[in-house]
Amino acid sequence: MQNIGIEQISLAVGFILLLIGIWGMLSQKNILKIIVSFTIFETGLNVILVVIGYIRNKTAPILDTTELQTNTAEKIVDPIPQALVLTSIVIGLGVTALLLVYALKMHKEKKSLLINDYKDTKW
Amino acid sequence: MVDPIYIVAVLLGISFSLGFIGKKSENIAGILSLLALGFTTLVSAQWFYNFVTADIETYHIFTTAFKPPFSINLMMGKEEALFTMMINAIGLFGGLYMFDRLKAAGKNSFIALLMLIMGLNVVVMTRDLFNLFVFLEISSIAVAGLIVLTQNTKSISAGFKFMIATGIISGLLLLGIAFIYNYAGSLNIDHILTQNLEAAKGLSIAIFFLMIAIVLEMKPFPANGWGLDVYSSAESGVSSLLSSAYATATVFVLMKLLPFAPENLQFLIAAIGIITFVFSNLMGMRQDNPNRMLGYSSISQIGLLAAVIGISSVIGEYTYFIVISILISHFLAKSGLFWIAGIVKQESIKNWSVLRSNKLLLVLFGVFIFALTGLPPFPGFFGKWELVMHLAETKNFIWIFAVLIGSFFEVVYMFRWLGYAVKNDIIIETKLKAKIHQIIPLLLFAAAAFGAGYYVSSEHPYASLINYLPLAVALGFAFIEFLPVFIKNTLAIAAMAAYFYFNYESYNELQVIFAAIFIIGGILTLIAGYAYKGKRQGFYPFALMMFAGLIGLVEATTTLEFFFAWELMTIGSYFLILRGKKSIKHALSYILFSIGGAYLILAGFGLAAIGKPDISIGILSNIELYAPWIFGLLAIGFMTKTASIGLHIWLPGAHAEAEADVSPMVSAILLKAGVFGLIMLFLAMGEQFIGNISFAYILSWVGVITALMGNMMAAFQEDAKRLLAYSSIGALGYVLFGLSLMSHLGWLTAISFSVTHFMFKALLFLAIGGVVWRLKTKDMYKMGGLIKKMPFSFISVLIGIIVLAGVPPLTGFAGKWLFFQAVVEKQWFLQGAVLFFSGIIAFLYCFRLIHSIFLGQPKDEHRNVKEAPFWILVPQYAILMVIMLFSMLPNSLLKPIGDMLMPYFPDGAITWDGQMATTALGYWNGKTVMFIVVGVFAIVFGWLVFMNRNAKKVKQFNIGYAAERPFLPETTHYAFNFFAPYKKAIGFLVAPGITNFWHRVDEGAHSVSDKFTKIYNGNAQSYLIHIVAFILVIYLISFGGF
Amino acid sequence: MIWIIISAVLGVVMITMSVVAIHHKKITIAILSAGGVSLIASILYLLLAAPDVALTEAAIGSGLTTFIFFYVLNKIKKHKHVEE
Amino acid sequence: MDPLIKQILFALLTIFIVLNYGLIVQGIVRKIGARVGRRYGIPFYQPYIDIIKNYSKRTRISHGIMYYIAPVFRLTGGIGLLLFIPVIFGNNMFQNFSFSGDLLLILYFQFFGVLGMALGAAESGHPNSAIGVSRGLSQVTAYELPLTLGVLSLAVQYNTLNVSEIVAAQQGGILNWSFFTNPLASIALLLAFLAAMGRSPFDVVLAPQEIPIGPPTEFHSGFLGVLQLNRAIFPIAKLILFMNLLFGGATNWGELIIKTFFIYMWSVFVGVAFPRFRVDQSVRWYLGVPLIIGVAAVVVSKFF
Amino acid sequence: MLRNSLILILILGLAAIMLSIFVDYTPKEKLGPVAEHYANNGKEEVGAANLVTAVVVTYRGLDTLGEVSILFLSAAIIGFFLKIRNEEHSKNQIVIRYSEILGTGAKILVPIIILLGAYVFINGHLTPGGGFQGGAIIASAFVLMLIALPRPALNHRVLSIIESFSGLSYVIIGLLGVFLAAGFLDNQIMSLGTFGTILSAGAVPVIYILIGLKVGTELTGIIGNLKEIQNEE
Repeated sequence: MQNIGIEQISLAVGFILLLIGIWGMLSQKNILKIIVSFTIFETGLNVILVVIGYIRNKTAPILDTTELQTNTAEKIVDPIPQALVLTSIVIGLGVTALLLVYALKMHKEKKSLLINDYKDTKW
Repeated sequence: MVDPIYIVAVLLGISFSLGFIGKKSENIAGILSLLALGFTTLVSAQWFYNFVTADIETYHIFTTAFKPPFSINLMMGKEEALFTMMINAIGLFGGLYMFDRLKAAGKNSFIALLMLIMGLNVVVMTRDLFNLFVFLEISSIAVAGLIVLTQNTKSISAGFKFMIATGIISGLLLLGIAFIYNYAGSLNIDHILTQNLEAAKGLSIAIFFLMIAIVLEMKPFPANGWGLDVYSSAESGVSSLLSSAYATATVFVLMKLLPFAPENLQFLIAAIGIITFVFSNLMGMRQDNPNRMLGYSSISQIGLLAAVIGISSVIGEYTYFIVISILISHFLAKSGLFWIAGIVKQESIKNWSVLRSNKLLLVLFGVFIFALTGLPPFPGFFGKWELVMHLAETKNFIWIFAVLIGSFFEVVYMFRWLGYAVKNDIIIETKLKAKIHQIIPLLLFAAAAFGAGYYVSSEHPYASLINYLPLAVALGFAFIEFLPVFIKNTLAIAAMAAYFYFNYESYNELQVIFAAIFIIGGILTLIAGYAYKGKRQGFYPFALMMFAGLIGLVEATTTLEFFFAWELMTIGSYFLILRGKKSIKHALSYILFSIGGAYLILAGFGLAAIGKPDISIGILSNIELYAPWIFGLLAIGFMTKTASIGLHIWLPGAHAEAEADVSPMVSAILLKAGVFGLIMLFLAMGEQFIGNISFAYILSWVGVITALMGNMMAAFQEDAKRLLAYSSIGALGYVLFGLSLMSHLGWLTAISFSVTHFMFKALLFLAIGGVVWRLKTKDMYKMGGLIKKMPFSFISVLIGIIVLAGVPPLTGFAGKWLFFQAVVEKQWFLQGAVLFFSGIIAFLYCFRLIHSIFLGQPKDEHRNVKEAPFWILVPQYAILMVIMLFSMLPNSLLKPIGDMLMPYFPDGAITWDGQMATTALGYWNGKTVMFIVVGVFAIVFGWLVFMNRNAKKVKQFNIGYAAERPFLPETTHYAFNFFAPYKKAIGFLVAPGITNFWHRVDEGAHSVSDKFTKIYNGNAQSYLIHIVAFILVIYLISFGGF
Repeated sequence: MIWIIISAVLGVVMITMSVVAIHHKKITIAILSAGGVSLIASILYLLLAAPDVALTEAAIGSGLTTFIFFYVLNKIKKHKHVEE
Repeated sequence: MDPLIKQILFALLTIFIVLNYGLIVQGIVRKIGARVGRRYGIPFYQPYIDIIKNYSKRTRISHGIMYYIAPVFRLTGGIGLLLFIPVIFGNNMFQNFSFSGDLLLILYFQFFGVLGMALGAAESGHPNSAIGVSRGLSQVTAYELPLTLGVLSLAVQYNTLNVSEIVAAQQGGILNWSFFTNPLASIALLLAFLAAMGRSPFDVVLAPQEIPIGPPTEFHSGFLGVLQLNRAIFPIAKLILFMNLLFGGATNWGELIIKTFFIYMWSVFVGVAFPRFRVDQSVRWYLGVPLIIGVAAVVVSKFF
Repeated sequence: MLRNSLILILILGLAAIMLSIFVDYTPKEKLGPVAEHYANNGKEEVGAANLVTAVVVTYRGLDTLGEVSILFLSAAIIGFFLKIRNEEHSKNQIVIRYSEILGTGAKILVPIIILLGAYVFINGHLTPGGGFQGGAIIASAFVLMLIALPRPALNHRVLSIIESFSGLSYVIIGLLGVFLAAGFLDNQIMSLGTFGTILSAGAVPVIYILIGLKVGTELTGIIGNLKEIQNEE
């Protein structure tokens, strides 16, 4: 138990969210639900990314106090994954928005949100 | 040189500035975008040029003030320069091609295009993992946007499938990158690779996710339904971007990231690639929609590249060469084909006959198909060659098989498509018009395909030896297509004559003999071409290409040259055959058998080169490993061209449906290419054994059965040209048998018979071609009594069949006589008897040919036919004179051949005493036989004339007909099913078992193809399941458990 | 220790909400739950010493994304409405 | 005397002897046939009468050039064949022109006349001619197979294709004949010989009853005369060939006449005893038993 | 049902893989080599108090440029995706009732929220937040406007000019780095200033302002496009 910390829990949560997201994408028939699942998948990913940067008992990488400005490397968590997550979130927004517009357009075409109705191209 | 960062900056800057432009100014937006792409293309082209010519050092682009790994850096090396050049070029020309479509969609669509190209540029150049992820994401979003350039249910749902699939894939990619960072503490590729990381399970899984995501981006079978749907439903221009630009970048990424993967994962990737290659091509066979078919083809090509990259550790330094040459072919050809598909706009390839209304597009289409299928002189040819050579060198034989079978499937559907375009009889009454901005990219890419072929071959140590002159002449004829036949024909004859004149002295005897058959024979048949009126477009370039290939075979000093020439000949002849009536099916089976055979030859050459320092033809005579295999592969390969039994089904249709002067070309001349190959093979490798049985012995039976079956089938044909075609099969069986005797006499027979066969078959095909020319029918029972209308043709046919049947005193008997001397000497009596039997059967069809056409009662509708065209008769009589010469003086033909054979087979030669030929067993004097026969004939004839001096000629109809007058010529001319009793007796022997066999193979392949395509059920979720299942399966294979 | 418990609770809530998001029949509830997952994730980020990420997730992940969802949903419903 | 001219004169002599012998044998055989059928039959010199009658006919019509020269082909084939076969063993002059080719030349030269005849018949424009040709060619292919196998077997046995040498090897006693030394080949050859002679049961080609005499239907007068000359020479040439191959040849004309007559009788007896085959039947028959015997002959002579 | 069990098996398989990663994961004790460099030298090299910002804008500036491009691209695609067919549909307007109170509230709130957003991105190099967060906040102000006001005066032209301007400026600043400083996107084209003040970290605040403007206008554009198509039917 000594080693269990917030990072393991968060990592587990991240993985579980990831899996739930994939589960939803694979099993839900409603296109909007699939997109919802996709956002959950993304959230899970982001959580995992942040966890990777986390180091126990260290502060955020913002050097707003002079105390932090010396020997910084021993006092802060890793800023790089955070930067990556930032990017990832924004990308997620772009993709989600586009997916939603796709859903909208698909609904316009067939008046259906069921993914099974969109099998015009196959084989 | 311009810093490559400007590629990124300019593309981004321009796309950002498009917002300044008002709504109505799409033209300006478009032109700006194209200018930007033009600039970037120039930049990367400049780098590439400098890398090639000046051998400069790799250039590193650092962002910000810090060196990697602390900041993102890009790299511009030779590979990067080439890949970005390709990507920028497709961006530029694809944009130009789609200009009006993009314009109609608004300026934002230009943004998507620019972003796509920008993203891919960075993907190629970057050395940072996360940066790679971001720009890959940009590119895939841009593709998702471009997909809906045409908005319909199909494209929108396909775009959705694409987005959701790439969403999961890039999520997993990010997961992999995240954990790689976790273990390595860095995102810089080079930095990570230089660290000695501890082997941790988590790290290997992370690397697995990284690699598998890249592999998934390449759309591996079966997790690629989403990609296929995009290909089949997006705008053609967009599909071309996806196939050429996007896929090119992913190939590069795989190359870049490969060092991450452990050895077993690399092989796994290669296995995935090759499976994708085979299965996508297999499934491509059942496609009817051109775009979807191209999609399958794209996926397969990328799979092949993935395979090559995956086994790069095995192939070694040549990986780059192979990848580049295959990729460039794919890149240029696939873009071109997609673009053409976008102009044609037909949902079914059967309707592509509409392409005929635009000759330029048709030509371009052909060029791209050839480039795609890896035929010379395009770069893919050299790539495939090198690939097979290296796979053989490293003894990966299953891989060779997979590569070749996959390529073969591709050939099947590509050439079916080409056939439909050139010949299908569905008439669509629209004139295809391509806009100038669509034509320019097509023209440039087609030209680039040739240029790339030249470039790639110049990079190759052996390919640079290839003599391109004949090919260049042939292609040159494509530019003078507007001239009338007369001029072009004269030029062609002059070119060939000049080539022979200037080169024949450098040939050895064997080469001279075959060069003479090929070139002098070619000139003779070309003379008949004067009979054609107009321009005869599309004939001369291909005819000359075929002859270029044939002469290339004779001149080849390396196996590569030989194979190059072989393929060239195949292409040329394919088009000649395709020119015929109803040729579509036959041309397809011809090209399939030819290419199948060519692949066997390729594999054989590959095996032969194992452990050899070079690839000269001479290595065949010095084989230690796999000799029987090599022999078998090459022999079967050559036998597809000689149409030996089992591999013959392409021939009758192909030869019969061809034009009057093409039939003799393909039948009398082209088949000899296979003979030449076999001779070369036998000379180099001698006798080979499987177990205790000699290959030669097996081939002797193949030859004998071919002769028997060919002749027997000929006897039952109603179609005159088909009859001759089957007869050619039979004749080549004789040649094969003669060669397999492996003795002086056997070879003398085979080679002299090759010459004789050329003469009589050219004679007969020309004569019958002339008849068909006038009568417009090939069915013999519809002819009859033409001797009075076409006496000159009749004489040709008469002499032709006497030679064919081998009746003394004409030169055909020389062949028969030699055969049996050789058979008795070798003591292969059973074969000899069957051969004799089949020789007798030749009488059946010979008689039928002359009887049904020229003798008997003339038909009413042929009252007014004229003699065959003068120019078709000219070569016939030239040949006739040679036949008479050889008949009188057989040693003028046989002696040189015998002398030529002395070094190889010193024993058992013929001794000549004047015209008296003597062997250990028998003797024959052609001259005295001739004199005796002519003498007796003259006396008897004189006697008859004397007795019947007052004979009176009557009308044909005036016959004693059981006291009745015959009613109609039709009922009086006994010609249909002429050998009915014979058929009743032994017709069962010629039941179309082999044809049925191949039909079943064909159907089988297609139904398997059909089964597999069913996994692509169109449901986005099923595709996701495929992806996840794919990942799991590969994971389990790679890790052997969880 | 307290942080462990808090994070565990947050995690459980997130997982529950995400299951709800996927399995609830009403799409609005699903969207809201997904937004909720995002929102709680941003709290988790704070715990993980990532205020920047937390801010971003809150503003973009739970805010704007949810909003766009509703916009589209609204639009789709209107389609249906027009249909009927 | 110039040896060539001498040779030609002897060749003419050979032809003359064979022609007369052939005509007489023809007459005799027909007489025998009639007697077996309990008819009176023709006089043995009837063939001479026929030929003279044909040449003296007044009406002579031609159907075209091939028609005109077909009999020439036919007779050239017959005479040529005769000239290429060594007739009397040991006599240089009656070797005729056999120096110009071996057994293979002889086998193939048979077809010269056949082909020419077929062409002429075809040009006559009579359907019966064409039918006859169709049947004839079909049957030829069938019996050639055992024939070839037999010949090959002999070639193995004597290791030569030179007819004279084959005959030479059979000298010195009746048991040296191939007929006894190589019985299988002999049977194959003799069976093939039946059809080669064109007699019943293999006479459907001419089929005298149904289709007026097959290929030569339209030939008459002088044309038919030439054909009849050939009909006298050609069978005898074949007989001589078989005699040479199987029965030790002949050292003088008397021996030749006796031997060939008996060989001829073989086909006559079979012909009288068996009814006619249809073409498909005869083809199948030849591809049955005779073929097997032929194969056996080759195998035996090759391996034993 | 078969399908669902298949999916379950797949998910369990994936879960097993994830579990392997999870088991292998050991919490970090110290920073990795690159991060350590940033921590120790970030202050001197970039001059931004917020190290995340330093990484986002400078060290990994190219990523951020890509990120901006993604949003831009999405907005552009949504733009032409939604508009292409608009002309085909009849423009039957559906009148939506708007609340008067909400409208008034919004009118007051919007400027404040915009100010907040501006604050967030201007101080991006000092405090948590930055261009993206600020941009998102600005966008939410416009969202509020869109919901609350019947005919919001959203001028697409102005939006797109701002967007283009900020994007182009970003690229130009990046290129200035090539000319004036050490490389593309180098922030030292301007002096690093005093650490911890607004005018520090060289070009970082400028870039973040541009990003903020750009993200804000892009997100607004996306929503505006969605809104427009709504209005037209």
